[in-house]
Amino acid sequence: WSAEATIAVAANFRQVALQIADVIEAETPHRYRIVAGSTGALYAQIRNGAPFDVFLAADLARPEWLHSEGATTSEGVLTYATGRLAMWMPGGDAPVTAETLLAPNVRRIAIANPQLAPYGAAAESYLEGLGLMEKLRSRIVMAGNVSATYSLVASGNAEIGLVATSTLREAGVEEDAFTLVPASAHRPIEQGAVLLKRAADNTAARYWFEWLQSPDVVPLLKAAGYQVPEALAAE
Amino acid sequence: MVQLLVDVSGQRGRFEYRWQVETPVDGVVGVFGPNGAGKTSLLRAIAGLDRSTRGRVSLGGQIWLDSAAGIEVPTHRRGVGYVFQDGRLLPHLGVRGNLQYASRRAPAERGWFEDVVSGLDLEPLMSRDVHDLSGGERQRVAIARALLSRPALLLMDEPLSANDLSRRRALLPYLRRIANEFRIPTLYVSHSLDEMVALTEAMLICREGQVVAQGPTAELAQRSDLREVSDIPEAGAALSAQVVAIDRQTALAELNVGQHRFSVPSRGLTEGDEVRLQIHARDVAIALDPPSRLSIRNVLPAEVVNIDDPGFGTYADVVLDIEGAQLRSRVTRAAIMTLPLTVGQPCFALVKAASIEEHPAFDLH
Amino acid sequence: MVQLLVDVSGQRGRFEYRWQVETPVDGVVGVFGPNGAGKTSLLRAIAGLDRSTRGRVSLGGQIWLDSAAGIEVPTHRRGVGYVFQDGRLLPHLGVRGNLQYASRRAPAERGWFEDVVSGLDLEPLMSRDVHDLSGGERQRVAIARALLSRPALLLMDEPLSANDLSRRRALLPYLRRIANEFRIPTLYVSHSLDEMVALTEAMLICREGQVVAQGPTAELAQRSDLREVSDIPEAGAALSAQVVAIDRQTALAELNVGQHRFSVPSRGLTEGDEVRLQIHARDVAIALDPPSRLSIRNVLPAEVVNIDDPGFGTYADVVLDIEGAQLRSRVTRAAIMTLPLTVGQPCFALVKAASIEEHPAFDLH
Amino acid sequence: MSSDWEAVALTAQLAAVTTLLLLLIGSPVAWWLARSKHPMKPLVEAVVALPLVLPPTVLGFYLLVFLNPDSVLGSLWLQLTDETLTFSFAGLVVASLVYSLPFMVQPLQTAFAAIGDDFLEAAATMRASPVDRFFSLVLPLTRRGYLAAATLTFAHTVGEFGVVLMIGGNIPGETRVLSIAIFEHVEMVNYPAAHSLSLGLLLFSFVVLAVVYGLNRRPVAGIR
Amino acid sequence: MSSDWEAVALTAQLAAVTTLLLLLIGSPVAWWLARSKHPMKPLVEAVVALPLVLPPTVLGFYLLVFLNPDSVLGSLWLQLTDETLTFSFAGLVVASLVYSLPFMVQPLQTAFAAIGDDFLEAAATMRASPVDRFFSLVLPLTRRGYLAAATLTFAHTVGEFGVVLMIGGNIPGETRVLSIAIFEHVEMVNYPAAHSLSLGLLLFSFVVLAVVYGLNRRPVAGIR
Ligand SMILES: Nc1ncnc2c1ncn2[C@@H]1O[C@H](COP(=O)(O)OP(=O)(O)OP(=O)(O)O)[C@@H](O)[C@H]1O
Ligand SMILES: Nc1ncnc2c1ncn2[C@@H]1O[C@H](COP(=O)(O)OP(=O)(O)OP(=O)(O)O)[C@@H](O)[C@H]1O
Ligand SMILES: [Mg+2]
Ligand SMILES: [Mg+2]
Repeated sequence: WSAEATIAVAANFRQVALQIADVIEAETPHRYRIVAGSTGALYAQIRNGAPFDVFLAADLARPEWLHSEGATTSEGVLTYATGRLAMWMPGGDAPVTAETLLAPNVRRIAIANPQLAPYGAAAESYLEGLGLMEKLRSRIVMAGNVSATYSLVASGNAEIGLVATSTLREAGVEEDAFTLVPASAHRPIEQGAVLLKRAADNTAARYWFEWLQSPDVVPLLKAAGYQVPEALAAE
Repeated sequence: MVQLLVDVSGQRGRFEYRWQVETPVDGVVGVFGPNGAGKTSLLRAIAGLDRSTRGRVSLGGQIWLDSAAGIEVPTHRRGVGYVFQDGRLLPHLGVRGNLQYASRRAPAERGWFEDVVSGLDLEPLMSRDVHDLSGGERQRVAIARALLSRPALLLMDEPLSANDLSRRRALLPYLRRIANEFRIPTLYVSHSLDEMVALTEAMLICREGQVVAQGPTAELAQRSDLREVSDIPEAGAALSAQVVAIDRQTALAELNVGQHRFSVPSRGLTEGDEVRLQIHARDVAIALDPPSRLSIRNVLPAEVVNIDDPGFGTYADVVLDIEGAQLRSRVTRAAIMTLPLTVGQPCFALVKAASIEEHPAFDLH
Repeated sequence: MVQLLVDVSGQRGRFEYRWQVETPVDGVVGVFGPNGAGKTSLLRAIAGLDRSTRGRVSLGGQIWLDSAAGIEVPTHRRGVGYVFQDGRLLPHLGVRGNLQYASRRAPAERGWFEDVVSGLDLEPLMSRDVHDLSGGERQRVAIARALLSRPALLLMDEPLSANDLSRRRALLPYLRRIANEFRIPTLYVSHSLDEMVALTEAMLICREGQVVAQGPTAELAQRSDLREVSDIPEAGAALSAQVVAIDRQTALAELNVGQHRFSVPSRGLTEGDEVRLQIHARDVAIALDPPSRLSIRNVLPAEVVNIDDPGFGTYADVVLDIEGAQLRSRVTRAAIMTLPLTVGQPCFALVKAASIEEHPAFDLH
Repeated sequence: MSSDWEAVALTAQLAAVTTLLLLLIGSPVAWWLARSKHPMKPLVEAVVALPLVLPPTVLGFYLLVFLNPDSVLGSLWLQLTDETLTFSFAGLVVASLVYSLPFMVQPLQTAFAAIGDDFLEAAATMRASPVDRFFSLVLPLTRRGYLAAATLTFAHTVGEFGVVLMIGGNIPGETRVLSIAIFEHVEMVNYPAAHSLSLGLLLFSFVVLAVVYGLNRRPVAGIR
Repeated sequence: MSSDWEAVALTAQLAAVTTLLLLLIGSPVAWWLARSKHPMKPLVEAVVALPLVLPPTVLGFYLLVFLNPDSVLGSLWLQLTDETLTFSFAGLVVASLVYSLPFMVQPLQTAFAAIGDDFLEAAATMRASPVDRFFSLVLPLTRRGYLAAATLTFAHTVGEFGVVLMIGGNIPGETRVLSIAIFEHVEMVNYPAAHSLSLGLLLFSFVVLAVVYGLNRRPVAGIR
């Protein structure tokens, strides 16, 4: 019953997807191709007949649209991971706080584009919740996605970044160099997955989709800096 | 002998032309006319380089253009060779490359390449870049290139204008031999009457986009009404002659022109040679008494058959009959009055040996 | 009167030159020599167009090149006008544009533009595209352009080669007037001895990258040892003369050359004019008896001072003394033997009127 | 890293195929544009330049729409080859052709326009047919223009990734080209890998370009 | 939508400034490349072409590193203007200059190389200095090349967004250019907005290009 499947994955989750593929390929004869891209691009490609079997998006909206457009199987949208926002200030000694954002030596604050990236929307909601958005507007620079946000800070062009924890982990940034933003203080960054219609009879795709809901995925998510979905966390 | 027929009209900018030519092209046909008369335009129309040309052009049985029948053979299939007034050597090829460009696309003929190269003295230039040539050298390469394409019709636009006199003298007989021996019908544009007489049997005279006269060179060179049109500096005669004797010591050759004896330099001549004599009217003087002890060699009894006196200006032309052949003499009107000269008067024509130019068939080897 | 000094060497490809010229440039200086002699290269070296040239070039007090002192004035600051052998009209400008390109960058002079345009017959061409010109028209525009830049030194490379004879005859006196009246020192390259004699006072003769002779045109045209070098077709004499009388009816002018009388066509001449006479050796015949009733007008008593007999070939040159002035006559060696001619012998020189060419100052208006 | 090598090979292949095809397509287009006096010419010129002004991802998006299996072109391709045009190497080539067209056409047009009729006429009088003239005269005289056009096209195809990413879908071994691989390394904040791959690409390109230009140093005689 | 208009204005400004500056910078570079026989020439040519081969985002990433406030250039700029070079219009211009350089230089070089020494020499004998010759002779003769170069540069600057996205920080009215705006609409699956903006851009570009090419139709006399 071996099969092959192509997994379309939001760029920020590519690393984890590769790890998952390694695990599954080791224990089953299934084979996987990981195709990474921006969620918007992958969505457009799927609508135009891309040969993808599973779609792991960076948000819930796009999978839900696909579902309502009838492009998915009856399983519907699965929230497979929840992102964690972090404030990162390289070389800053104390944990970064709301005050740090206002410090005069902070010229630029990098966030992801709220229109494009859930992390951006989360960062915006966090700053608005603090009531700082207006004060900081002139300091804020926006990057196209989470990794570009990281780049702005890493290259010294922004002093502080509101970035994805997963990116910081991937880059191997020391744990004490950044501060996690409490999940309650920002809009949740829920990432949805769907099984696409063309994969209805693809055992490898189904296996992958089910594996995402098994406890085996938990350590991988945690290590990568994601919050485990409620359904799994409860177990 | 092929027949060239041109009956076309068209225009280039404000210049309008209407060419009507029908002539056998046996050897070289001259194209003569003042600057801006349209000589270049005529050649272009024949070559098919001017797309606006309408009418008919044919060479021998080959129809090149027949606008009424919708026939228009493109230039590259007409097989015309063209020596452009402005050279146009291909800049990315050297001298050898330019020559090979032509010869590779032409029907093969053994030894032809070497013949042309040596005939035009091009050996020392073969490995040159075309940009490094002097003006005269460039023209010679252009001529060679056109010859090497072994055309059905050769069009030459002032091909010798940048060459010095001695070179021109050497090249003229060569071109003549090419045209005769290889039977390449040729149209030859030049501003030099000497070149015309030396090279051509027939001539077209152009003015303002039209052919205003056409006929044997010898005849046209006589017609004084064409002088102004054609910018022929002075009329004269072009006569055929035969070498009857050679005097080695004085390097003179005795020629028969009809019944008459002429002596000319013997260089390159051998007994029996057919040559052409060019006698400018200005090189013929007239004496009423038989001259004695004079350096002028050729003194011939003659009769005045016509006096071409314009009635004003310095000169008049006197047409002399020498036992049937005609010779023109340009003298001052003052001389006609004081000698005096009248029609029917017997006299002596004095033709300076040095002013007889012979053009024997030139041997390449 | 400015002094032109050229003492340079250099090379173009395998062609090496070593020019040494030191001459006053009063009016027009001719540059004569066979194809490939380096005439164009000389002009380029003077204009500063050849960056490899080393040595010294100066005009009057102006030093243009002094490699030893590290001086090299770039072309655009030398103020040289150049008529290129290949025209080089700027393709993006029309005829008027080309002329204005030159005149706008030149020191202003009222009426100069109009003078040049009408002097070269350019009015009908003014609004033309340079690509639409005939070969001769293009050359005239190139000449005008060079004149309009009002250069300190004018360099002309075969400027009339594509022009027909009547045009050439009209332009020569014009160019002469330009050089004389506007005092533009000029170097003039040509293959035509007629042009040289008509236009130049002095001449440089080039061969293989060197100036092999330099001096007054009249003198150089006499030297038979230069004939082969210079490709001067035949030597002759260039004499200065003055108009003493005009006969309206016969349209002849009486000239004084030293003590002698010559009659020449009167066209364009007025009493008192200074003119230059060109007498080709081949147009001078010799009689031992005084000729009677002959159409040749100019018969002068003379004495044989030298016989330039090469000992072979058809011709020899006889140098005649006519009361101090020297004239050459080219006759057959046969004639020298049969007359016979010897040094010291009294005789008569016969100069055909028609072969005397006069070039009066030409009036532009 | 082996997948990076795959990407390198794929990129080289894509750029080479695209450049070759565009040489064939672009030459006649540029020739027509350089020589024609047709009233439609400016419009055609504008159309040829248009792919330049759209952001690559957007261009990619529209190509995606026009080439998908339900589109005219896409379905035709599907019938012919039994493969979709999008998400395949063939699709990448089509997309590259579109977005690199101006880089081929513009320099060629400039070069063609600089050749006077004079030499073409001279060649015609030596029996050279139009095709012959093109290869024996136009091509050598526009060598410099062809070099510029091919370089720009090749390099632009190597460097472009917005379009390719969109229409190719980043499928390893099939449509995952070098630029995407580097982009991914940057995305995954794997900077060392991105650096070394970029440096490799730069060095390689530099050497290739320098060699190409070096070979071209011998000036075309007379066309200095 | 007003922010889209802002983006349009900004884009036009950026493209215009970049094209103008590159005309100034590119002309002497291209001239030197076309005329020089210096042994280093092929290397310089290769360097000029390099920005082409890097994917824009990667190029943007490196520019980010080279222009940051601690870098030589970035800190100099900060001292002079009290603004950071990145995230500013000036930074966008610098980046655009780098990535559009080859589009300016290559067509110009081709055009310059086609001008023979003959006409330059003729102009020099009419007292035209080198600068004068450039403006009175070279410029008109290479009009077609300048047109190609300016079009490619302008269009490429309008279309590029990878670099701009990276280095600009997407600040409305300062660095949020049109390409980013369209990109955003596509990403947000706001297709109608993306379509209308793209269509507007296309139509506008088409009209501008057609007019430019139309004006250029009068052939340069003799350079056909
Ligand atoms: N493309 C053109 N557009 C407009 N006028 C032209 C064009 N080509 C030639 N002419 C004009 O047509 C006339 C004839 O030109 P053509 O070149 O045929 O003369 P030509 O007899 O060869 O003169 P030349 O002896 O000076 O070479 C000239 O007045 C010329 O200016
Ligand atoms: N750039 C060059 N490289 C190599 N050789 C050259 C170069 N330019 C000229 N020559 C050669 O130098 C010699 C002199 O050339 P130049 O053009 O000065 O002769 P010229 O006296 O003007 O001849 P013409 O009367 O034919 O115009 C010729 O043999 C020519 O082939
Ligand atoms: Mg002509
Ligand atoms: Mg010369």
